[in-house]
Amino acid sequence: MAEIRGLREAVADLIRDGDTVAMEGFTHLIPFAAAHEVIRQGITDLTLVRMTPDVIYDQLIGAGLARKLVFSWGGNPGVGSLHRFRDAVENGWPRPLELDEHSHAGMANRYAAGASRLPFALLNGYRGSDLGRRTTTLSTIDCPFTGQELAAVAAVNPDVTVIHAQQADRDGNVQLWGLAGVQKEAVLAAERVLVTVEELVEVLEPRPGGVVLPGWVVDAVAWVPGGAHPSYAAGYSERDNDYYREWDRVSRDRDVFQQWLKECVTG
Amino acid sequence: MAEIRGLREAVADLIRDGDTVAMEGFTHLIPFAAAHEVIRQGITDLTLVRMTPDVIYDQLIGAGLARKLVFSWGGNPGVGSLHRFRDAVENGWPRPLELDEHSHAGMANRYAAGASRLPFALLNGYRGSDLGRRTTTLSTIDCPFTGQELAAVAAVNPDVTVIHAQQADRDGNVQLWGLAGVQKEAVLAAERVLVTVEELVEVLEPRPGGVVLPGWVVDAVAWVPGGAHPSYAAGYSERDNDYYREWDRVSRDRDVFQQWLKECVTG
Amino acid sequence: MSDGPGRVGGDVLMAVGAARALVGARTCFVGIGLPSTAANLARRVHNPGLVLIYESGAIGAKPSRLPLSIGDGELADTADALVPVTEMFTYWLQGGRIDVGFLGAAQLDRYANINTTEVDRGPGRPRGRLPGAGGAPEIAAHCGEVLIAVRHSPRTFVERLDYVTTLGHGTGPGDRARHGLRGRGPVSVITDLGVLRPDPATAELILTEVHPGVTVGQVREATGWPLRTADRVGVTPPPSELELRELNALKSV
Amino acid sequence: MSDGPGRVGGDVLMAVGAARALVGARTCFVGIGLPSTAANLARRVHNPGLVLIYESGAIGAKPSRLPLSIGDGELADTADALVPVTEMFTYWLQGGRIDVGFLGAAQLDRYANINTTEVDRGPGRPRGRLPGAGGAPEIAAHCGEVLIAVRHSPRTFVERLDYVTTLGHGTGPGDRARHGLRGRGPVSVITDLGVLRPDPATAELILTEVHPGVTVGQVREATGWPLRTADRVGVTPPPSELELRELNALKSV
Repeated sequence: MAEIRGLREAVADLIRDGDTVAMEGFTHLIPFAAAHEVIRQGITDLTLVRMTPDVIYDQLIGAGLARKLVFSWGGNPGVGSLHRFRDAVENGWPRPLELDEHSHAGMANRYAAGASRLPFALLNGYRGSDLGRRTTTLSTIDCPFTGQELAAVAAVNPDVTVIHAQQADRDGNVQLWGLAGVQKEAVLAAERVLVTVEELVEVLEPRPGGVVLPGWVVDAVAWVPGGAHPSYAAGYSERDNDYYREWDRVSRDRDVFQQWLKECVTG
Repeated sequence: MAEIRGLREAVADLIRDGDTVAMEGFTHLIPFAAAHEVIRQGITDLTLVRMTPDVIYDQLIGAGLARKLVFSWGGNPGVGSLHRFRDAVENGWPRPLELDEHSHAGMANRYAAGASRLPFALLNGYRGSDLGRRTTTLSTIDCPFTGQELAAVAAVNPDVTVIHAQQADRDGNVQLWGLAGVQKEAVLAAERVLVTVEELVEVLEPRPGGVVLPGWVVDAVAWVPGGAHPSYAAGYSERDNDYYREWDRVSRDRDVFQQWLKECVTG
Repeated sequence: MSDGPGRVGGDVLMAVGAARALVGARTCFVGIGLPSTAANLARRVHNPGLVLIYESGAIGAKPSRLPLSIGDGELADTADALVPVTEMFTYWLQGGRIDVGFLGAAQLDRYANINTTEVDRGPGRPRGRLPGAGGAPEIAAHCGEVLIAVRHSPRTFVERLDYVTTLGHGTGPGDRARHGLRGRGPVSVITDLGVLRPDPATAELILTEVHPGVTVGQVREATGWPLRTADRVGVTPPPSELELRELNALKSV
Repeated sequence: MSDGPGRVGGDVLMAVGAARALVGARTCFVGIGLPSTAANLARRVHNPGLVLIYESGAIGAKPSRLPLSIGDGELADTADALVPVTEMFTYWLQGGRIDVGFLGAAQLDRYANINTTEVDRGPGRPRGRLPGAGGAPEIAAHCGEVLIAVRHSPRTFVERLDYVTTLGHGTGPGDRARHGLRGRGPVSVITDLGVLRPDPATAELILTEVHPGVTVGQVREATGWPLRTADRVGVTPPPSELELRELNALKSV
């Protein structure tokens, strides 16, 4: 059953060195505040899982906390490169970054398999792509009925999934709405779950498009208004597109990045 | 793009002798009116697909229109047996009924595979059950990563899926809410789609729990208020439990059933 | 057993017994009929936090009256979350999220394997057709544990199933593990005469409790195999006032 | 090409050309950047019924301004339906529900195979890391047809890809069928200089149209393989007043 806890305490308790961590949210509801808390606590050697690493993982990678990245599209959406991600991959700075790289369809299916507690998922994908040459989590399988060859992708089961949602009630039941991404799958695939929320409410009113996660699949809820900034929480905030654009400048240079880290996160 | 049509015309146009037909709705939103129209038009040699055949397929089977039944639980919920189904299976009356029988989990996955245009779906199921001994649509497959043996079920792709929903707009966009069953999967797995609705509205207002099917995945929408009776449409009607109880008496005897057919459907 | 005045009916004893077995559960997968009665009774009397999950897609349903079908509107109206049926079976049931599953049976053998598909009615007669599997094979596979509620009769408690719809303990100890089944499987069979549980050593169902006024001999007579009993067969406490009152309230609303 | 006064910029020509290619489509899978611009322009000018589908889960989005990211709030607010990302890729994309997909490319070869993963930057330098696959491999596989929009340069239009992220026409005629790919694959490559289409006989991209004022020689120079041309290379009609006005309106809101 979810406990309502402070962010610092919840992160310290649920996320450990060496964990496989998924912080999900497809552009919308990205749990930046929790990631910054991970940076402040210096939780390291993480395997980071996310369809779109986005600025949130660029920050964790730049901070030297990531050993491996499991992903499908590593850019700054609408802006360009993720420079910390590139620097780690191309130059091993501040440390080498192992990659397990898939397509979006493959990653979405990997989470779904994880949530379903199946060891793998099937999809019609990856045909003719070099993606399969470097990963051990992609294989093929023949349909026992038609003989058709399909792609098989290994399940993803994070040690911890962290998401940001709009609301939780006092029992830790969570509701998010708007673009729902793969959050439900990432939560249900994980061993432990932390949810940061914009608001604690007495009663969750069902919403159109609302995704409800019962408190008994969540370990901790932390009240962190604005915890998705610079991404957004529909109904609470707008996406800070300027931050995303400015990140291109901040992240391009190692020194500027480190200064940002000190000033805006660890300082 | 969905056309708004009369029920008689839509059924005549979309459902043909020999078709594989899914009429879905998990207790809620069962498209009885469309099934009765099928009986009136005498469309026959059907392969009927439904997780829970329910009274709706008991009626079609009793009317002699079904060649085969693909299903996972064939009872009258909360009441007892489906007598027309039993009579067809046990005694071949009014004609023999071929069975392709699965578990609920298997059937749900078969629809999902159909909607995903995959030839089969994986699940962890059927272990130790005799179900696999009589069907050609269940097999096993080994995980290429862990070696674990899993069940493989063949996709279901109906020629026609018929569902009942609460609302459609003039463009044939459909919204249903409440218990959503496997309707979305059954619709997206099918070649042709007919939706009967309680109400035609100018604008579909998004609802909590609402499932929206865009008009471009639907062939025809027919305005049939009460078209789910004796099942129900949340927000429009209550389940007619007395009808389900009374069906036990009506369906138990061949003559009483045939009289019912004449009086209530074909007459 | 009759339901005459002053006597407690078999279905009541089964419902009350099953409800008591839910004291420690967080989540329960509920079918219609007796399981729904028992689970709702448990929520009212023993375990107010019990989360009722109906395969129709309602998670955390809190019906005020007993639904006739698993798809009744009140289940949806009172649920914490509604999910599509595909998701219910993949993420929630197969995902191992459910502590206790409830099953009925047309036939049951000594290893708590279940037939709900068809029965042999003797030479010259077609096999009797039953509803079939429904959610049972995967409920028995994936729930943390399974309760079976069924009326006691030699036609139901049989030496050999006519069809294995759902695996309980298979052929005995270790067979669930050999099949790769995660949950503990059937942990008790609650009948109108008493309670049977698998012997930890052999996985065979043995009589551990009788209901008040029932003798071990009566249960043996109603069982189609040579029923073994626990060293000490207990007696279930009779339904309390509260249990009976709440059960009536559920049914009469 | 410069964007100086009186001249039409390359991105505008690409957006306008891509929008025109959507005249007959019912549904379009939209990525951010130029594809989103083109698809929204098409909806405003050529094809008001065009259904825009964003991989973030928005079906039938009708943004009034161009979103910076595929997850912008306005996409959700204006959509006919929102679906989870898993469902988007399984039921909708893999389900074959989408007529036209849009792709960009860091490198493209003569068979319209695409690299968006990494580029060789020469000896002594690590390979340059790009964003990766995203939705592209399955967009190219499952959409009815694929449009590619990319600026023309010999670094982009290469003899040989450094990495095959996404299969276009593979090694030539019949290769998509051999891979079991359902859709027609790339049907046109719209650049700032003109339009290339696969030769029906060889599946090799050939120049079929140039933009006004562009010569075939200029296109050849900007292409890293010996570019073949159609028997008659047409000239694309210049952007109309309406196209330019609506494009500006989309960008300036």
